[in-house]
Amino acid sequence: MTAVLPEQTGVAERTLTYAEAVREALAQAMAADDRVFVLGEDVGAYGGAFGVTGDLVHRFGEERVRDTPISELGIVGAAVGAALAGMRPIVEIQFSDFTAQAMDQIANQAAKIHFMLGGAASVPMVLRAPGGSGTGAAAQHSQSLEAWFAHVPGLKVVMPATPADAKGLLLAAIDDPNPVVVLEHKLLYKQSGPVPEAAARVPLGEAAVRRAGADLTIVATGVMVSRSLEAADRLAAQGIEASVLDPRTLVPLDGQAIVDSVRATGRALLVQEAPKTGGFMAEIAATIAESRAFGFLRAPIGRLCGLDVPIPYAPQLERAAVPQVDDIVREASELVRRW
Amino acid sequence: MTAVLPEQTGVAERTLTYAEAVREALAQAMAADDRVFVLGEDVGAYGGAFGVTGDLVHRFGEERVRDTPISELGIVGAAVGAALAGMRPIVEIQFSDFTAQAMDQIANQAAKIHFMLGGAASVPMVLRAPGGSGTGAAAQHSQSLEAWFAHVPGLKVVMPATPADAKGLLLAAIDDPNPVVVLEHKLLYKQSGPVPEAAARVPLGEAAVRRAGADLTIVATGVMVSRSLEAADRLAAQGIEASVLDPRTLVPLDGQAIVDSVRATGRALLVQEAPKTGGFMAEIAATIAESRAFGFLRAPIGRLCGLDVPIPYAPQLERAAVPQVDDIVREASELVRRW
Amino acid sequence: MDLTGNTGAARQALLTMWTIRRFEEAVDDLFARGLMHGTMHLSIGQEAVPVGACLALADGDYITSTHRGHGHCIARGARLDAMMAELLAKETGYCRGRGGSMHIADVATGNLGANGIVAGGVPIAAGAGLAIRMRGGPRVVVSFFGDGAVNEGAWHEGVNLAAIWDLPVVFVCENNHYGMSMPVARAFRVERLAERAAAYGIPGETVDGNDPQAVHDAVGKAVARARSGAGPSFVEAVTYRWKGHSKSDKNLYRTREEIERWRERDPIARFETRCALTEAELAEVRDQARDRVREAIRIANAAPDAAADSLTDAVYAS
Amino acid sequence: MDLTGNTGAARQALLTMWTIRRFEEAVDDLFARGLMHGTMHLSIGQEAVPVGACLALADGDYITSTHRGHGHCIARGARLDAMMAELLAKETGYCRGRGGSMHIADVATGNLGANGIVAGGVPIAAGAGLAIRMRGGPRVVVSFFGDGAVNEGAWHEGVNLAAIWDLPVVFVCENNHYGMSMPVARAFRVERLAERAAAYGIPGETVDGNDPQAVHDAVGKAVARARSGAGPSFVEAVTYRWKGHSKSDKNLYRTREEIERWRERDPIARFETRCALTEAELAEVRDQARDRVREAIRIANAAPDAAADSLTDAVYAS
Ligand SMILES: Cc1ncc(C[n+]2csc(CCOP(=O)(O)OP(=O)(O)O)c2C)c(N)n1
Ligand SMILES: Cc1ncc(C[n+]2csc(CCOP(=O)(O)OP(=O)(O)O)c2C)c(N)n1
Ligand SMILES: [Mg+2]
Ligand SMILES: [Mg+2]
Repeated sequence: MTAVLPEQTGVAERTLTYAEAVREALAQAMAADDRVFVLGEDVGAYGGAFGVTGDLVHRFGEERVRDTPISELGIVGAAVGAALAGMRPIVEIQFSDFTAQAMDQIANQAAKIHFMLGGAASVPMVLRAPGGSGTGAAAQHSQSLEAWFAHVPGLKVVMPATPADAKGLLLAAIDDPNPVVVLEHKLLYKQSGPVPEAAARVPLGEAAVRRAGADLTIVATGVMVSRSLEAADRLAAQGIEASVLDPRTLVPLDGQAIVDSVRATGRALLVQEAPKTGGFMAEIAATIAESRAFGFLRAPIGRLCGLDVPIPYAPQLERAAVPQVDDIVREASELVRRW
Repeated sequence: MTAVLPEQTGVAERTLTYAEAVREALAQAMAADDRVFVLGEDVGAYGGAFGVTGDLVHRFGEERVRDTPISELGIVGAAVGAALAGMRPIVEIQFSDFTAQAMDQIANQAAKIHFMLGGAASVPMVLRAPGGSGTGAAAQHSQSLEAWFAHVPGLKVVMPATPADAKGLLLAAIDDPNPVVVLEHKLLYKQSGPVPEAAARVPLGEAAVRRAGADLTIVATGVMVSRSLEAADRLAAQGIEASVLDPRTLVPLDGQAIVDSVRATGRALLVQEAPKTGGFMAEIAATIAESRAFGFLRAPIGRLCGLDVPIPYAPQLERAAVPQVDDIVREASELVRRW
Repeated sequence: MDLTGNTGAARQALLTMWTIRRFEEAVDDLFARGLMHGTMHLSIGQEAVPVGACLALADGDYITSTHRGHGHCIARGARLDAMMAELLAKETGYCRGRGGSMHIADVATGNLGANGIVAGGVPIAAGAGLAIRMRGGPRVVVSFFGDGAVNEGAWHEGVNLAAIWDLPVVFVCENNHYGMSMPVARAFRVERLAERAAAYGIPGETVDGNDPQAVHDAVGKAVARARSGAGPSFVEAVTYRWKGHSKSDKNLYRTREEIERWRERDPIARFETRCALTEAELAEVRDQARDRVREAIRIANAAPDAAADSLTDAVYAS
Repeated sequence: MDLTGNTGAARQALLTMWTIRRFEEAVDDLFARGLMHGTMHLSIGQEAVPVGACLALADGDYITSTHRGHGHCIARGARLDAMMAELLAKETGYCRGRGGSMHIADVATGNLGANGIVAGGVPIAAGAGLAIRMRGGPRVVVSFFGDGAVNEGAWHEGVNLAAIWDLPVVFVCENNHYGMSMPVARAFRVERLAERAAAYGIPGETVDGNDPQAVHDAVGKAVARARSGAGPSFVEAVTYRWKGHSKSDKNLYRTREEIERWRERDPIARFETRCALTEAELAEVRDQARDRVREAIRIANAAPDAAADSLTDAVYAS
């Protein structure tokens, strides 16, 4: 387990937004390797639905920053074929909700080909897609679908929560010889943070301890990481010290880091934006409950998740549908005080 | 929680196979309600890829037992539209793996329309699809995808494990005003059991205690129910008495029944065929770990699941990829002896 | 129906076009002033298509709509106040504030819903057509979608189902030249999207989508065909969207001149010069549209916000 | 290339057709005797399509194949023993026993894989074509699929991508009249599936799929076009499957007479009567095919079973 905190990396950094960090990773990967290219709807002149690809088409041309028709299944399939034939495609799906259109190529093709062919071929590709609510885009444009992908053997699944990770994890995903699904978060695109100038990789499979504390372990993903950190500050004011752990990659999962932390604190609060039932935090709860940490648990394992509802349009309803900082503070302090 | 054991129902029964039980439910529902119809690939003259629809086309005609082209997304979409316009469609997808093709209509349309439209419309439809391995059909024809559907608010998810439930749960699913995904199991189609003659519903959301025992609770779904019962018999010979609990519906889940049982036995072994990571048994583990049963747990919560691999073709590999009776016996006795 | 010569029809067509225009201008303004949230896809410049098409429909007919669906909803006869309330996230909105612009629907007028998924409504329309066929009776479905939708697998599958089963569906393509930033010329290797109809063995026709009469004639013919049991048709209405695709659009993929050229072909202004209404009548229609939209805003603003208390209850029908 | 007149070519075409036939007869027999498991989709009766098509390809070209893929794999030059070993679930099989018939692939001969998903290979073929375009060079891709695949969204999207980007892909439809039990006449509202090519602005041609020369000529022309950079084509080869769709097929959807009529149009027997080989040469080719298949079975049977020990290691590439 590695805590990649800025002061530890010792490399030149600037402040970038999360979206800029993604763009920089794309640019550095394309500059370094001719096989790398980007394809997706409106990634060219438009610069991407969330502005992530920005000006890349002007720097790398229309062949390598390739606008596609609205055909998610075809686009992902084309990436699979291009990867099989020696390229390193990076697909952007405008909203992660539209991976539903491409699920066959993602889960039945990309994920399985290496195994089904007995190792004779591999599918080195990256699928980037923004998930999450908070923009008023309603039920078909706001889902957090990481649990779908994490349940498909053959895929790796990445959820960067900071600009530095958005860059470093994406570079690692591009290097990886397997299909990697990178789930970005819409609300994070405009958040800023220090990002190394160099094309430094953040290895897949290593959690980050974003904050250390002895009273409970908060495990959070995506936009819930920064909300949990904010909650942890408020909890500290109440005398509760929380560890905040960001798995960063769901597959491979750094279960060790989670189990170690929960063993030390005796309490776990698992925070995700996705609906509770069948979400990835269930997997983390199960991982803890079957682990060496079991005997050290002082409280039931708490889950604080999105409600089991489609994301509503109205802002007040949308907020109520997913955990907010207040909710995290409340659940965490109850967990500590009651047990 | 209801234990629907044959002797308790007190209604006329015969022995039918699981496939015949499904067919009988379809026939009774179509006979009772003009709005009910079946559509899918090869459901007509061919009788269904697994023979489930059999001779229904001769009884109800080609309009109501409707062969479709190979277009899963279109078929499910057509069911959504027909349901919105007053019909009660039942879609058969030949292998549950091909729900990947239709995921947009399942998850983004059918599941969400009632909510998105503020309740102004509903989508009463059933999607039947066989899952599971054991037939040598390899990675794209053997998946157990219940976790995907259970994570989509708006869907109900049913996994019948006996012929009686195959009929009774399907009838309840057809009655339901919501989209219901019924995941049948290929290996069960030819298994026989008592089935009521009447069109008796098995309500959604009630688990069945298939066996009662004081030493541990085995929770199992699909084909793992009968394997767990076989394992429980062998465990009994070793002096270990297992409860075997079949949730029957994942959404809505009878969490109460599970928690009550685990509270009584103090030990839980959760058995599923699907790959472990992100499978539905993680949700059940999390449900237990956050519940009133927590304080009664005498052992870590055990999960015995499919390996995190695509299903291989070779029979010995295929067997190794998912839990067998021996594995259940081994895990259960270890859980009881060690803790 | 003669929309230009018949003054009643002309008034109705014009009033509906103006209502759509004014409604969307109001939405644009509310959005710019931060009084509306989310994202909005405006159909300003495309009003002739929904108006011409929906005038060919009768009570009990269905439509499926798109992310750019305000026009369809209005043209089908929805209440403006309930629409505006929805966009303002009010409890009195058509979707109780749960759906917003991308899911707006007035089921009472047969609108099965806007759809945030490109081409998502196409197989749904086929299914509604199937229900009509199985129930019997003369009803039809009009499925609206954009040019971009025509490259989705859902479109292909939905159109084919309707074609092989002779379902009473009219597929109406609003070809506004772009799918977001992707020009039709780059996304297709055919000149006219209507050429794709032949692949499904159904009639295809391309018409001037800025002329409500042309749209009405083509859709009317297709509706008559569908009602008679002869199966689906494809009508391509060529038009243009004046505004950006959505709020994130910087218009980097098209020129000012192009937009200007199309503004000169304003479907409303052209219709006003062609139709049989007098200048006074025109002014009256314009005022009426303006007043209707103002009134809708007033009613919607006064309504209570959508209530968060019953969120989970609203997921399943019972 | 003249496949009938040129004795070398004739020998090659015939040997490959016989090899596919004998291979699949052997598979059918092993299956019936319980020595092979899973399910099998046999292409007996359709051998002229892969043979005619693959003779138009060169080293470095790719193919994507289908659930009915033994013929494609053999025609592209795969080793019979490694194929047979795969079907017998042996460690020496092409997929180490992990894939079986539906995922058989010989990557060395450019076969990117059979596919258990109808139309699954079509967008993959477009992607391989895109890789070729981006890398440069004269390589092409042939994508095989059945008539049933043509109604999948994946097919529509894959063909359109290849078309708009002028990718070097030849789409070869093995129209064997049925998608499982669904007759082409009920699944389509067009006479010939090649009519669909026009929807994507690419050439489409229908040929006799029981004549390797006809297939070869059409695919050869399309390959030349693709190599020249002019983009994709669609070739529909009309043929017939003699055996059931798979093992579960009771042939309830077609008549004995129909099957008999098509057996009389056996692509191999017809080719034998037409080609320039003598009766002695024909006999030699037949013996050779038989011997190759026997030898493959012998080698495969002797190989070790697929090993379950390294299952989880095999999921990810490293
Ligand atoms: C399946 C899917 N893919 C992508 C999007 C994002 N998106 C929304 S509208 C749009 C463009 C649609 O173009 P067109 O169908 O021509 O309709 P128009 O916006 O021009 O009215 C895109 C790409 C989406 N909503 N759904
Ligand atoms: C996406 C998908 N849907 C359905 C199936 C089940 N299935 C396998 S082969 C087949 C028929 C395919 O027909 P066609 O494409 O004509 O090929 P053929 O079998 O005739 O060679 C079907 C329905 C599948 N494998 N994949
Ligand atoms: Mg458009
Ligand atoms: Mg076929």
